[in-house]
Amino acid sequence: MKEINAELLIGRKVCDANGEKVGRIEEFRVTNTEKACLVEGYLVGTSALVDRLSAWTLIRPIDKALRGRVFSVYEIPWEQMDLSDPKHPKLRIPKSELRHSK
Amino acid sequence: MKKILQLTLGIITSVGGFLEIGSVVTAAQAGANYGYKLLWAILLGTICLIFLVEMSGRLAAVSKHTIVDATRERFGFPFFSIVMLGIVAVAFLVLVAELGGIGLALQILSGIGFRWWAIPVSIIVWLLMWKGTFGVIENGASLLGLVTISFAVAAVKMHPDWGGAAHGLLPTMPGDGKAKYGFTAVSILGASISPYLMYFYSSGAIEDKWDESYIPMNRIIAGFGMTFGGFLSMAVLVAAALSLQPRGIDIEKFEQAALLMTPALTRWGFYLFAFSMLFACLGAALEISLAIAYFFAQGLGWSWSEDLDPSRDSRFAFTYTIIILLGAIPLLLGIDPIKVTMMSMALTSATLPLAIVPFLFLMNDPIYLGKHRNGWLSNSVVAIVILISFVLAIISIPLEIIGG
Amino acid sequence: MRSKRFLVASLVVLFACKPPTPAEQLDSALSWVATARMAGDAWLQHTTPDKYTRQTLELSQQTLLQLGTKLLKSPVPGVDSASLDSLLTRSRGHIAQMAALVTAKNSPGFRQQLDSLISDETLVKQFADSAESKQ
Amino acid sequence: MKLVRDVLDKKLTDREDCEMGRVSGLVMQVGERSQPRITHILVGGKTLWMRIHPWIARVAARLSRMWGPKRDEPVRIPWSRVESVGKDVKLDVKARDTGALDWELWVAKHIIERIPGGGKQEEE
Repeated sequence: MKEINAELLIGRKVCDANGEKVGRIEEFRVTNTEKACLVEGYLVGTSALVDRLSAWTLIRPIDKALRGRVFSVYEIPWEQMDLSDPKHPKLRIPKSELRHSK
Repeated sequence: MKKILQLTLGIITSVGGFLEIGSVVTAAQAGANYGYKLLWAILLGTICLIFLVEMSGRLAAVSKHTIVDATRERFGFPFFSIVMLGIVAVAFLVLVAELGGIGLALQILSGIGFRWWAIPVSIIVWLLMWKGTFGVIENGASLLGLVTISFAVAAVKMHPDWGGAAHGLLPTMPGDGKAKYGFTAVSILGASISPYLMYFYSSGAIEDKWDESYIPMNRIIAGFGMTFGGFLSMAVLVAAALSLQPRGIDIEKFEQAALLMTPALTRWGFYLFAFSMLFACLGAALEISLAIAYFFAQGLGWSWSEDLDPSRDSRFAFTYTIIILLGAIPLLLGIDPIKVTMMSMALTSATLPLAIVPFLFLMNDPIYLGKHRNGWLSNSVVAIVILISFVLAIISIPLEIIGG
Repeated sequence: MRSKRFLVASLVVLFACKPPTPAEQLDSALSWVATARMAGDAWLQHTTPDKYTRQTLELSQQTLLQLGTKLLKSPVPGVDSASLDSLLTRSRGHIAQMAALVTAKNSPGFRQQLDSLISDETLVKQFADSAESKQ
Repeated sequence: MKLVRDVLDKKLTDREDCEMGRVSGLVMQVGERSQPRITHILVGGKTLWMRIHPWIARVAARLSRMWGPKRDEPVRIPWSRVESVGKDVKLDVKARDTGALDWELWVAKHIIERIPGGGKQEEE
């Protein structure tokens, strides 16, 4: 078992299995059970950042104007993320297989 | 009943607390150099300040978080540390100018140089915070600040040309000396839209335990209080335009500004000016020291409140103690407070984006404000302020070089 | 990005302001002569305390001294710098006299010096106007 | 629940609603095949400065060793102590025992109480 500082992962670039850039880690989706706080997945991409700043009321008009081209987000389930080197998080699968959730 | 008392107190304190060395010196210089021409800058600054102060109060009343709390929680520590570096550095410069202002006021009254007043003034300001509660400091200092109404009396007594003044409310550009005109306008905006006022006001709302029912009152206090305050600044400008401009006197040193009200109120004019500056700068010095200490305490999660004994919030008390003692050092070295004032006003404009951009995000945050989020009017005003602040930030430094 | 711009901004400010042009120095000299006169008028009408008046007069005199030397080094175009300098020296003399008379509380003597300072002021004003028109 | 938006940098309050700082960092245990979990909340110490730049963290660590409570390791609070995550993060602990207030108490005892009128820390 390895211990890493979660807050240092924020903003780190994530590359997929064949080295293609996916985006930056902006948020962790977690579930808070009685015993522990389990990490479900990692949110990567600019719209995850907007979520974190809860700034959608400001950004939504811009997002509509650009018809959603700029603000994208990938939800990476915890199994697909390889955190052996916390400085360079990598995906275990190519980017194409990732579900592009909005 | 309690609310009405708080309402009147709120308006009085914002009137008394509005003027400080920055707004007086910049307004007086504008009047002495360009007559009524720069009244528009004070008007613009005051309108923006009304919205910013109202929003600061609303954020604190609804979310029980001050701007600093929310900035740290929303934007994370790295970004927050940049904002802290920029805002605290400039606020410290303004604090030095305020302590210098008190020293200069005492200098013209007693003849003893401001350098000798540096330590006693800092100790008095520190004692007020060490022993006083938030109510005593905020209300006491601002009630004393009401003496600044004498500027309005002086201005009216000199029978200003009201038409000319109204014309001055419209933005105009002078024929020559554009750089100095621009620099004075930037300094006036820097003096009125000062970030420490917002941080102090939002922390004050928490100290006074405001809640959502205070929102209408907050709007009235921000509106009336800042408007009267803005009028006082305009009165300073008009008084300078009537007394100094005809004589061709440009204000470079405090002694020149001291003669501002003498044509209108003779002997009274001199002493009223001295006491106005003394109390206005004292109120401002207290507000800035507290604002800086609040910034550190809220940002780093310490317990903070002026109503607690110093030992109950020791790091907060320790911070403002260090800040005030450091503030006295430049004055001991004899650095001219007027120079510090002008530089701090220009730098305030340069760092405005740091304070206002995050503020726009916070005021539209559904988690903090729910249905009390910004309407389109407040948002557009903040957007205008951000636009102005970026323009100021870019031109204020070169202007400082050419026009300063 | 933002912090770099802030560092650059503060470094730029630390390099003192651009030295003012000779014409501006002349305007500043006129402003200080006018300040001395206004302080004098105020003192005669017992508006301002003695200590303040003396300090303001001394401050005007020192500033005029600095401005005088600068104006000698970089003369104002279209203005005879020799006569300007002798005028400034004379008005500095009057101001110094006035400061001494304040401590001596000798109003009549003070009034005389003030009147000659007022005539100096009009001369300096003429110099400033002629420099203005030539710009 | 969203970890960064709802927990990181949030104010921490103990059983008696006394403030004890902010969440500076979060310890995540990552196993080869097991689901990662957040095990501890970090308060104070060099975690904050690590988030800006490791160099600043080294300087801060050296400074905090010179004076003060002479401890620059951050306080680790087990996640099981988290009672609720709302506007603030409420912990089921006593602030004083966790060590999060060491600096506060050190400054109070060594500096503030030495100055007249500083008042006394009651529970001392």
